[in-house]
Amino acid sequence: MRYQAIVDGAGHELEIEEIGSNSYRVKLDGRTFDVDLRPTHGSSFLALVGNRTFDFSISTEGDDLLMISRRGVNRVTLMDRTRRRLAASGERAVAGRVELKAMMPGRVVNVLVKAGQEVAADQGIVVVEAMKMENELKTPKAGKVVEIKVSVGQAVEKGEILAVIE
Amino acid sequence: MRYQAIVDGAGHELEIEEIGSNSYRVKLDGRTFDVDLRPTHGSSFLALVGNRTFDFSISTEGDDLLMISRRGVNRVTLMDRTRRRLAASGERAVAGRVELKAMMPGRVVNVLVKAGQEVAADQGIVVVEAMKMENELKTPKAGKVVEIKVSVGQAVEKGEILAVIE
Amino acid sequence: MFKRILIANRGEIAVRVIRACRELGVETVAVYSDADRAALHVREADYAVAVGPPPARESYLNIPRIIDAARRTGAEAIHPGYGFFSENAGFAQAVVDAGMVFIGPRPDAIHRMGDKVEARKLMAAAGVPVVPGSPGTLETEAEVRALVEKIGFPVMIKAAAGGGGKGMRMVEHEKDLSSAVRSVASEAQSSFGDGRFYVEKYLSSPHHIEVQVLADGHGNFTHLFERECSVQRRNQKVVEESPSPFVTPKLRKAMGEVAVRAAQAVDYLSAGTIEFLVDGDRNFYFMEMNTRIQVEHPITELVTGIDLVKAQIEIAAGGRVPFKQSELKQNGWAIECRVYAEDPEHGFVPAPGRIDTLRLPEGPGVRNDCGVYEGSEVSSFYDPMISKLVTWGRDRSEAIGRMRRALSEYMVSGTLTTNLNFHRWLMDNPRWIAGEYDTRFINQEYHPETMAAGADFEQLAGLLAAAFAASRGNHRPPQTPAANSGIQRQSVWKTLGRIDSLRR
Amino acid sequence: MFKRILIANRGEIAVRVIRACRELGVETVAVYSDADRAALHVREADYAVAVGPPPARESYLNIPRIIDAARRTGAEAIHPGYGFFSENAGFAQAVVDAGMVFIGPRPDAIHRMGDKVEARKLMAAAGVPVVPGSPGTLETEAEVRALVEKIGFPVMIKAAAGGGGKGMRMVEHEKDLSSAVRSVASEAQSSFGDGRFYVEKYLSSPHHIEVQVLADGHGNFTHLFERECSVQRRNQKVVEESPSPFVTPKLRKAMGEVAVRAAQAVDYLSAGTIEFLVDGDRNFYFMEMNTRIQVEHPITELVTGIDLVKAQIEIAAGGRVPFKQSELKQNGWAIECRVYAEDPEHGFVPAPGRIDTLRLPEGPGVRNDCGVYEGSEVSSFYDPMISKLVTWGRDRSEAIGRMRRALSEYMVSGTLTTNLNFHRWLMDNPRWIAGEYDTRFINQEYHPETMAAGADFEQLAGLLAAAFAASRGNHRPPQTPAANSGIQRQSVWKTLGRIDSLRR
Repeated sequence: MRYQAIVDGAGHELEIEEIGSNSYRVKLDGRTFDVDLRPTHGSSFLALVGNRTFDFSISTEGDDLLMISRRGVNRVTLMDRTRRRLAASGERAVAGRVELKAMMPGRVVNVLVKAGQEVAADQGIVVVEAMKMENELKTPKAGKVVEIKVSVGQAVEKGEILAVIE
Repeated sequence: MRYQAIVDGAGHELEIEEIGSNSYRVKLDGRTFDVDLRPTHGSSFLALVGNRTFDFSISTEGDDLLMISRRGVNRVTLMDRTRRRLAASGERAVAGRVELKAMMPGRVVNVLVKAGQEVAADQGIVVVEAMKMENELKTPKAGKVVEIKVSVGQAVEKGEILAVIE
Repeated sequence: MFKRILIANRGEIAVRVIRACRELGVETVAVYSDADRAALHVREADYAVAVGPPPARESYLNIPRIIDAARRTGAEAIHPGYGFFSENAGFAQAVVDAGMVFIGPRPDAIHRMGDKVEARKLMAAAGVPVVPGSPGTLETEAEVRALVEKIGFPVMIKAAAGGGGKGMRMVEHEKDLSSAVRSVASEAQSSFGDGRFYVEKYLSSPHHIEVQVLADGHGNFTHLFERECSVQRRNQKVVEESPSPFVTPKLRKAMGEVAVRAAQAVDYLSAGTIEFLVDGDRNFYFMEMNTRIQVEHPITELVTGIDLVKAQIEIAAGGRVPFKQSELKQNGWAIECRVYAEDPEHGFVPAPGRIDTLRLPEGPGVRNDCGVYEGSEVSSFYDPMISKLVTWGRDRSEAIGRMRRALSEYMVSGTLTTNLNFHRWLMDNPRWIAGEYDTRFINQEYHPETMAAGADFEQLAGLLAAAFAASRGNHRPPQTPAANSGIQRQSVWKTLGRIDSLRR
Repeated sequence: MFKRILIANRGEIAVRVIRACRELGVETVAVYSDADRAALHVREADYAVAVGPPPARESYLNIPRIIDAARRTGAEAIHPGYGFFSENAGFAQAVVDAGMVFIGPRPDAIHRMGDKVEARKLMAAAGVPVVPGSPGTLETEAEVRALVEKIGFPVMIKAAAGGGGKGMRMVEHEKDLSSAVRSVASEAQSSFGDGRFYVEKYLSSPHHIEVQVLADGHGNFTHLFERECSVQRRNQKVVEESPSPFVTPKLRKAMGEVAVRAAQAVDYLSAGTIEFLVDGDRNFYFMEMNTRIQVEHPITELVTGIDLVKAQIEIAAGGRVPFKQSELKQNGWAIECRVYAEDPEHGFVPAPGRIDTLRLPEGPGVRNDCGVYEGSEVSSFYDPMISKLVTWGRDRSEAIGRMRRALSEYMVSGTLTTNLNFHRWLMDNPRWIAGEYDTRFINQEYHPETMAAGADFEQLAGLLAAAFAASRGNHRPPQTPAANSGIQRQSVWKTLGRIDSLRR
């Protein structure tokens, strides 16, 4: 099976073949490795590559896999060819457009601007309260407020778009 | 649902009714308790009975449930009426008969007696090795060896019958 | 000693207090909101009482319900933990009025130290040095501007009723003043129900160093040396150590004496902390007193051998401070990393969620005070702490080595994000290792956007194979890891189901 | 310092050594049998090499494979842990011959102390008191009978090549002599490949007390005080404490000096232990020297603050003992409970199996050195240890209180049986609490057949409801405990599966 793998933003050519019940042959950017893989506890895997051991816990965020190990967290996206094409054509169309997203689940306690208003870089747009802390979310660049997607008192999820500035 | 419950060898009359998604009404030897029950981690439950908390991990041994808590281990057998009758009539028929069982998984390294042989109380019957320790299993009472069920070199499971003495 | 104690808190501190009680042979009563029905502190307690819906103000901060829970379960005393009611004189008084013992200082001491502006005045009168700033509270942005013209930027704007790093903002530039005043006033009102605030000069390169005190009802006032709390983000502590690498023996002695004097000035009882700002020339100024047990108390416990929570309980029961000042020594070095569900790469914002896999460090010199378990939820209703990871070593270098090792064993996965990588970064930072840092440290040194995780080819091959297997659902946990042993793991639930079907 | 170390062991001690290495910045190589492919020590190491099938003799005790594994991974030194090769002079020599460093004593010291009969002679010559018994090895039951007629029952029959409580039997009555001689000779042959044995007088009410020594290659011979190891079942230690409540300051001084003399007599290097029998009148006799790190080393680490495994590694790299004898003090009290998969109610026989739920104690004063994880297997191929639970307190009473508390948090369920209930019983036993026990303690005091677990009506109602729900399979883990938060737990595997189906 051939994939395009994006690990922490860097693309890799990947070919994986299951060669046994716990073994995989991995061809990575032209180099080949045999990987012995065992599930251990919860969503964890122990991988042996040659004599090196790697212990991963896995979680997901959207379509990405987060590979959590003692060395840190690596973000992995696996895509087959179709998907890769889609991604390549669909992205970057929104350059120049800023989507202000909630960094955490919380509640909107204040909206400081109106749709249509011109804003300066670093100007406060929305105030979100979570864990008793109020966080004033600012726009990283100057522009015009296209849309305010939330209102005071509304609960927001992590990653939810609060406002769009162009 | 009515049950006969045996807890650590003592019998109890038990009636249990599910009164909500996490709630049970328990009638125990004529007294009634409402129990709020939540699964927590692995095979564990947190039970609230009135204001008291009980945290159980559960495992099985044969038909018994072992309820492991900070207060120790309780062995529970739940039986409906049919089952109870079976148990009551079936047991104690083997009084006077000794089944020598393996206390642990291991390997038989020696058989010290033969079928048909008369043995004295405390006489060694079979030697089982496990964890590098050799354990000489002795008969608790004098009698005649009816059957030797294992041979030297054989692997045995915990609880497996090694010999029968009558 | 008490027969039964109610803990008016949740999370790791509730578990910490339950542990102290159990070691003393005292029964414990947990309280829980609807979001915490199966939380760790409920599992660990002997009794548990529901006190209301998830928002704290309707449950953990509901005085009548907490008092009623204690009454119904026959609790003789209430431990408030930190946060929630721990510095609420009204609650302490309500406990006393209900005929129970409040495990902490007397209501009067909480009240006098709780108003930060009054506390400044009181300390100045007792001869304790205080930071230059507004003599009393301010009410308008104009008043703030007038004061700032006198003392100059940078300044700290602080809620008069605040504490614990909440309700405060540092302002360096005129342009940020409006938004800061607005935030503090609003946060002060919503968090503490008291919108008053005051302004202090923000010291140029300050250390945040605090002294633990312990006092009993028999006239013994003692201190347990200092904690260095200068590693802060969002004006809140995230890593602490004891001793402080910045404190000299002379400074330690002076700060200890002043801390005891401060405690005596309010006739203090139980455990408390005097927080100081210390400038680059080792001048120190009273900042505030925390009239409660603190998050970072374990590092003092590891260095002195004293169990502060057990001491609190014993003192509340009429006992004495369990040592003489002259007997106490700092033995070795301890470091605490607060493990939070937060995102260091995005301004350390809280990032709560569900914990799918939780692997905790163990072994020599490691103490982990955890408030969650695998499968549980770090709720967005409360403080997003996962645990306090503390290491001890014979010296600072061994304590750091152990922390580095413990962090390498610590794994959390799920829908939350943790700050474990921040702590790993810190333990390798040369300035931290050299002990040369002040409260500006994280702002100056931590630039996550320039840090790449880095993975060599073999690691990449391993992680991509794991990612591939996981995304195909090839390995569905739980499974036996000992596949070669020939024993197939069978779900206990499956077994149980089969037994039941035989029975029916 | 070494760049990379191979650990020729498994289980908790392999993990312990990996932790020490990681704290020193040294890379680690694990070896594993086919049964241990996903064992904890493999997960924790940086490198891992397969060394053979499950039986130890074909893997962990296979010298060429272990040496080859070290060569292939570029390891510069080998740590043997305890058991396996730790007291095998031939292995130590093979390591040296392969140009690597053996982390432990020189092969000659292992050899001289390994033959228990020769060691007795050597110690007697060095002026160290030894237990009365056979001057050399015996070969037949007749020889044993002849000696016993001289020194009288009870006697201990011990394998000359034995140690660690294995290959020995106490005989009190003439009728048990035959079976004991047969067992020891057979066990000695099969376990140590050396069927020789000897006989010692079994002291009437002995204490088993040992002294930790540490020596470097620079002429420093030190001791780290005593450990009390008298709580034994099947002649093997199960609970240890330091200090010993039986040892007076005078006895401590004398035993320490004799222990150092014994170490000097074999030009000892690294960590080792001199085991003594101490009779009711506080006369002490050399029993044997363990030329390795011991299972119970953590209690000495907690009381002295010295990391013995790191000291071993540093000494092997040419370093020095990291303290002066005069600097060392016993600080507080430490207790170790060995948590085994064994069945105390049936003669403490091993009862290995799969671990379904594992809940480990944490918090103040608790150290748990664990060799397994949830979902892993305690294999019948190896020692059935689960973990070593160690607590520290300012005094013995606090250490016991903490152990009681830690045991209450410790839960293991699965197809195995544990001795946790035995430890819980012990921590409530009046003789143990009073510190008045010797090696006969368990035989005299522990009668599991007369102990009922006991449960009141409310507990019964709770456990029967849980049993009912479990047997109906009503609750299948994993589920969200925070059911009220409105967030439904969804399997990560389900999510992953869905993502994958979108992709294809």
